[in-house]
Amino acid sequence: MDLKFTPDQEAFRAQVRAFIEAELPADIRARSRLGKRMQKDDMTRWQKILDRHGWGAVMWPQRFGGSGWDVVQQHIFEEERADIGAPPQNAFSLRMLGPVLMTFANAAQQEYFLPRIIAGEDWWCQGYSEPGSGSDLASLRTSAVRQGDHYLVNGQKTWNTLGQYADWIFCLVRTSSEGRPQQGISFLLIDMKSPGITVRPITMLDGEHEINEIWFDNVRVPLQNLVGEENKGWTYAKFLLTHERTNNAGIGFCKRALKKLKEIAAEQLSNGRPLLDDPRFRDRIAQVELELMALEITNLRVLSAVANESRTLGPEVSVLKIKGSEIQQMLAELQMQALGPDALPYLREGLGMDWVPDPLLARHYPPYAPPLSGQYFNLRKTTIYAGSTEIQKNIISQQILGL
Amino acid sequence: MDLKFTPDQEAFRAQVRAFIEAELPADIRARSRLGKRMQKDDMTRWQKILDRHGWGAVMWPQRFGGSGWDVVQQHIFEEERADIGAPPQNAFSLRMLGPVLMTFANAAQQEYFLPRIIAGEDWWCQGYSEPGSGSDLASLRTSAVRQGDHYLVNGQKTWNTLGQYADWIFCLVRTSSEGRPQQGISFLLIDMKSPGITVRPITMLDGEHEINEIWFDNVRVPLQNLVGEENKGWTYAKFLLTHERTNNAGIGFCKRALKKLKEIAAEQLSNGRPLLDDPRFRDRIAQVELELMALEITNLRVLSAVANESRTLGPEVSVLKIKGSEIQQMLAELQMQALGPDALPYLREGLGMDWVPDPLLARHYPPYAPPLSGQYFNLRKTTIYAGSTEIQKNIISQQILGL
Amino acid sequence: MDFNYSNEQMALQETLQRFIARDYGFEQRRELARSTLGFSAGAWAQYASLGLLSLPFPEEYGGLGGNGVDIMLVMELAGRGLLLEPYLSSVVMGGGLIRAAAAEPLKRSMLPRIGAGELKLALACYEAGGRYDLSHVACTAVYRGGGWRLSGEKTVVLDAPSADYLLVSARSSGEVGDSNGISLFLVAREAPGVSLSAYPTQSGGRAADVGLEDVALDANALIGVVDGGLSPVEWAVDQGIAGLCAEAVGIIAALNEATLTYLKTRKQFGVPIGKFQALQHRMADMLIAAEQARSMAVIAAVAADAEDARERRRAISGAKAYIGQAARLVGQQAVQLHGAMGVVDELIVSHYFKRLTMIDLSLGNTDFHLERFSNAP
Amino acid sequence: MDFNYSNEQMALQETLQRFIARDYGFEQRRELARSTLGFSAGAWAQYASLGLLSLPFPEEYGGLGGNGVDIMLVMELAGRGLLLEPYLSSVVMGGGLIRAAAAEPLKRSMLPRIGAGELKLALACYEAGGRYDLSHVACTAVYRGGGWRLSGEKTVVLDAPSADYLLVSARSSGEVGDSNGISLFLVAREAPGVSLSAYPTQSGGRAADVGLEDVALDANALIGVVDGGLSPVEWAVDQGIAGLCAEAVGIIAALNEATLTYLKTRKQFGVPIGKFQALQHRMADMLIAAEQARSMAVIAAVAADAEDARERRRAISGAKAYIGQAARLVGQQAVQLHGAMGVVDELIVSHYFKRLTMIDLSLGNTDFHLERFSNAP
Repeated sequence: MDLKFTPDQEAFRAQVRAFIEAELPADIRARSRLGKRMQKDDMTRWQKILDRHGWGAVMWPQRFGGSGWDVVQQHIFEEERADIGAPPQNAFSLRMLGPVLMTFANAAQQEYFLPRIIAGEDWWCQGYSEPGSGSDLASLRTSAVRQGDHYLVNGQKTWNTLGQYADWIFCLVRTSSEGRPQQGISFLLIDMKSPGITVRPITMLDGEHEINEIWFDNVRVPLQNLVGEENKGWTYAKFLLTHERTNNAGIGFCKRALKKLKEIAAEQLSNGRPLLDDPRFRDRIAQVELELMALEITNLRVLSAVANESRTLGPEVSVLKIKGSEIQQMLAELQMQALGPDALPYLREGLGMDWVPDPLLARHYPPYAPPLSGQYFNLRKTTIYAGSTEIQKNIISQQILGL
Repeated sequence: MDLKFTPDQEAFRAQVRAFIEAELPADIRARSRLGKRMQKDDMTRWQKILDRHGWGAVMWPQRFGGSGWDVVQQHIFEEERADIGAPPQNAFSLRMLGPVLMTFANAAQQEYFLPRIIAGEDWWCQGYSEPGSGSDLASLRTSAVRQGDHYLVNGQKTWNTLGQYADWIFCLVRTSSEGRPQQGISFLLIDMKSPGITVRPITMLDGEHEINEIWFDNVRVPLQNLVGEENKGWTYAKFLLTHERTNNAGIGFCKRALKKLKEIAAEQLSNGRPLLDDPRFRDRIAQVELELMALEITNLRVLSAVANESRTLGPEVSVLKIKGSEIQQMLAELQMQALGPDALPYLREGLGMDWVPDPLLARHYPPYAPPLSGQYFNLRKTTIYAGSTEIQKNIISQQILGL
Repeated sequence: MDFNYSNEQMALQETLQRFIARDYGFEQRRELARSTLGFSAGAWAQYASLGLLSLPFPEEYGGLGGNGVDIMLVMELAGRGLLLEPYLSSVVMGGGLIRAAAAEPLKRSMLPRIGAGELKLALACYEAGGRYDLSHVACTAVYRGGGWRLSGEKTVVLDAPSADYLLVSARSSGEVGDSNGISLFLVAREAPGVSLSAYPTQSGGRAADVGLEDVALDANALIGVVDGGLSPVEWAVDQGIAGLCAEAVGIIAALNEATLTYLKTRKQFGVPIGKFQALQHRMADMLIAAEQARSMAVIAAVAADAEDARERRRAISGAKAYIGQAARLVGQQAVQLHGAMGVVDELIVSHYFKRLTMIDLSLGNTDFHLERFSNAP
Repeated sequence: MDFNYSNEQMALQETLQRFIARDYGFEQRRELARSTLGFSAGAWAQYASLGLLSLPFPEEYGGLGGNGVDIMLVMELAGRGLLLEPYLSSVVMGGGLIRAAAAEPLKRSMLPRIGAGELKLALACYEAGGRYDLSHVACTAVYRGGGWRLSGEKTVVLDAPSADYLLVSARSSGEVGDSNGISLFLVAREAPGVSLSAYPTQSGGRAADVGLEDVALDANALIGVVDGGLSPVEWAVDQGIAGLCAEAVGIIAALNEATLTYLKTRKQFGVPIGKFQALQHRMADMLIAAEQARSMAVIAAVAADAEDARERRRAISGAKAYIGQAARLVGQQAVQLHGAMGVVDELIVSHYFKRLTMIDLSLGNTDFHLERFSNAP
């Protein structure tokens, strides 16, 4: 047992860091450092830069154009990316759809779609949840009816993240009402430019537009856009969910957020003294830092166990998802709390880079302040999406504890 | 709305306090102040003193020999009793059995048993739980079969508190196996001197003997010891449980324990300075003090609502029971934590008054120290007995929230 | 010992409840939050006609002589209705401060006009780097030529944009952080040298940073005694905190009702999600938190009228700290139990949650008041 | 980066597991706790023959050159088996201190005998009024006539009654609380002037207060350098803490297993209580706490071998504080979920719970280490 990275791994880290430092556009870095609004363009530009370097899909095997890195290398890359402030890659394309296509799609689909993802040509979004089907996903009702060489898709998806940017959407649709609800579900790839698709924005509690409702009105989808077998979609869906959760621990994101929290607490003054000197606030930071220290090791223990036993991730990812999402929330809450009264102003303009605050305000209201309260509000979603904490605990009690 | 006590109530408080100060035997007071082991004799002596003064049953109506005090008077008495360190009265006799007899028993039973309780002549214990019937009380199996002028009782009761001292036990027994389990239960009064009763002590986790198993082997119980109707015992049992919980808030006990906690924290030194000066420990005290401040008002709000609407207590006592038991546990835990390393020694002799510690030990190990760790262990029971916290939350969600 | 509202109080409660139900629906409230003013001038006029704006003032100033419990009653409904009007700033803190500390003529001229809704006040008592410390006053007040000159900056002054007058704490002697040497001044928002940088708040209200550049004031702009301004400001802020406690309790109750309804109506896996025991017990925890928080708000409301400042401070800080934690639990869990519906703008749940969060961060957060409570024996 | 045990480690693990299953059942353990000695002399001999008692010592002293992870492995099983033998005091802290700080001849004479089980040590490093502060040393050491004179008192010295030698921190210069001026001495428990007030502990072990009345020692009784005793004592205590962390993790795992079994077997309302979702989610929380605690124990075990003292201290304090809280959660909930069966002496559950509680209170409790962690950048 040894927690030290090998010299090779340390060299790899240096190489990754040097690359990101050199290649990450300054404007993107500044935006992410200050927690400003990220644009699709930021993520696409970065994806293309990574692609040019052969790092477009670090978690994919090489035969699909990935870097074929092991779990530790991926961990190191993620840590450095987050620490420097490079944007995350599109998880829907790379972490969710990618593994499904690599495992269940036919050669033609793999050859067409996978390279376009790595090249940043296609932006994918997810069509899973429906108004009546959240935790109980299998009850979904969006229908796909065969008609000659295509499916006719009708229904409504919701809680769709960043679909307003998407070129494609992967959808769970009902192709049969026979048997258990799980048995009639298929996995379809749908071009967002297809006639009959309407995207309606949903405003989140922080006032931002991040998620959408998507309506399908007689949308024609070619049969060859079916992944795997008809009515076997539930298997692919669950496979995808497990992969979705692998990175929900968000260690890299959290380590960066912890650093930022300490910087804020050192800069914010309480009664003229740094907030970081207040034992009460320092204890709160210490508590979340300890959770994070533990989770980083728990995460690596899980990943290395998976690697040793050369199996795919199991229900243990629920542990990572629960803790990781809680830690993200705690860090955002403490960042907001660190502002004290300065957490009250709501300055949407402040989410843009070009914002110039009133000098009166600017004297005590730092450039990192505007997003913090909104981020705390927004991150309440992390214990709800990708399988709520309650669902994760059901998974643990049934699949791990056997209750 | 007004939180001040009326002049009459303040006068009443002074009168109560003066009486207890004057009449409470010094040895009993010392024992309770230092948290030493209480004897049956202590409680009986105190009960007789109260009785001579006409205060033997402060929560009973006058027509049954009680003081007929209102809820605020009872609250004041309980507060002063606990603060000065008078022992609690036997709750099984006065809080549990008493109300059942007054409400459901016949005149003969009332005339015989109630005065003996007030006079401290009979010590009652409870025969409810069985090895297989804890939270699911209605599944109890101890049987009572009619045979001429008596019942023949067979079975086993457990988690019986202080039954080793008892003259009588009130028992739930099964007199019928027809219909729902609740329908075949009867409420019997059994003389502990009856042949066929065996009391087996159970050692608690603190090493003390407080609870027992009680075995009934063909015990003959006269028919006239049946309370109310045969097979109607479940109604009486639930009525009793509600009354049992009324005082589970234990406000008086907790206020005394909080005072003691602050005294200990002021006396214990950390790195040469009073522990009370450590902001971290003081915060912990503050948190439990706030819970207690709130619960005292919540308790009075419930009691006064009940008084206004002249009804009996409902499911809202579950709120008091949950919070009250948690606060008792927190206070005991902090008292133990305040000792630091001195919480480690296990000195049973120290639970007696006559114990003289080794001078080496005595120089840093105060007389109040020996019971504290054991008390923390022991009070884990408060969230388990009288309806566990989980059961209380079921009651709240079903009977208050309608879920 | 009495926990009942008087008949007058219950009548007031019903009137206000009717008003909110009729004129202050969620949609109207969202419109108001987006408007330039940020609240409803019409509602303000109605409050005046209902007597709310003169509720805490003595009869001789046209008031109703209400006490802390009356304010609790109003603020609890202000929470339930997410009312945006500057009641706390103008009536409870501002008007209260005039009543408690101002000279007789000023009281006679201002309190009736506040009560009539003709005049609004805001309390400017915090500064950069002081966080929640009321003695952290760097803004200077210099007596010159029979009048005062104020210079400095006050931060995040709640409801300043709509206020006619600001009550400003400034340092007339001593160092930043000293309890003595703070004086209190009445400053017209339009006065020369006063500049505002206004913005909305995260919970829909309005606030501003206030710049004071050599602002000239008459001698009678001084409220109370020279150098003795801190304790009246502390008193006023404590009145405000008691009000915030009641507001939070109103929101907590409303959130619990909304969540309970959602648990009973939202179906997953073929049953209402309220059938799942884990959620039932969570809801039970929220109910317990609500009951305990209500008890603390009562303690704060009664303590707000206390003579003894130490007693008042301790009880009110304790209430703010306790309710801050209860509000956090209920707010976060109400959102969680609503699932995705809890994090969207179109349901009131997220607005209640955001308001609870901002209440905690206003007039001293949980940590600040926990310390103030635990430091007081 | 590697989370696997070596083959040797797994072999050691299996041997110890077999020993506990065969020779250290719950009933035997209770008997031992009640015995005069308070542990099993036979077990101690077996540990010696298994090499456990020389595990952390270098080969040149007849040891196996084990590291922090080896100790973690042993202590985790010591927790699971609730072992009563003074392994931590004698081998990990005492022997470790001799190895780290003593002069060559002493090492050569003592370490093999400790490894052979012929010699037991106890660390006397706490005093009245100091709580967990290792620099709070009032006990005096005076150099006179070529030797040392020790006077003072050490409190709650774990495993002192069975120890042949005590390692005593005493003040050779400076004031109580100074980091400098503390020296470390090897004192025979039987030496003239040494008196013990012995007692059992709440978790079945043995401890004593130690009185030192003008105890005369040779010059070579000094361990390490004069006035420089604090850092080796801190090092030894940190080794002990890492061991306690592993012990706690072993108990947490065992408690979770016991509770899970109980949830599956105990029936109420006609079903196993493990069918109730509220209890399922509680059990899930306990599992998560166990996984996180295990990760912290790994961090502590690795940090125990760290060169840099600040790095070691921070990691080990963090682990103790985190595991203290995880142990509290799991201990209290294991008792709660066992209902009345959780609060009786006859089940192992309550003994696990009591041991976890005492682990928190040993060598610095959660608050003490949380502060030490949060004060270290």
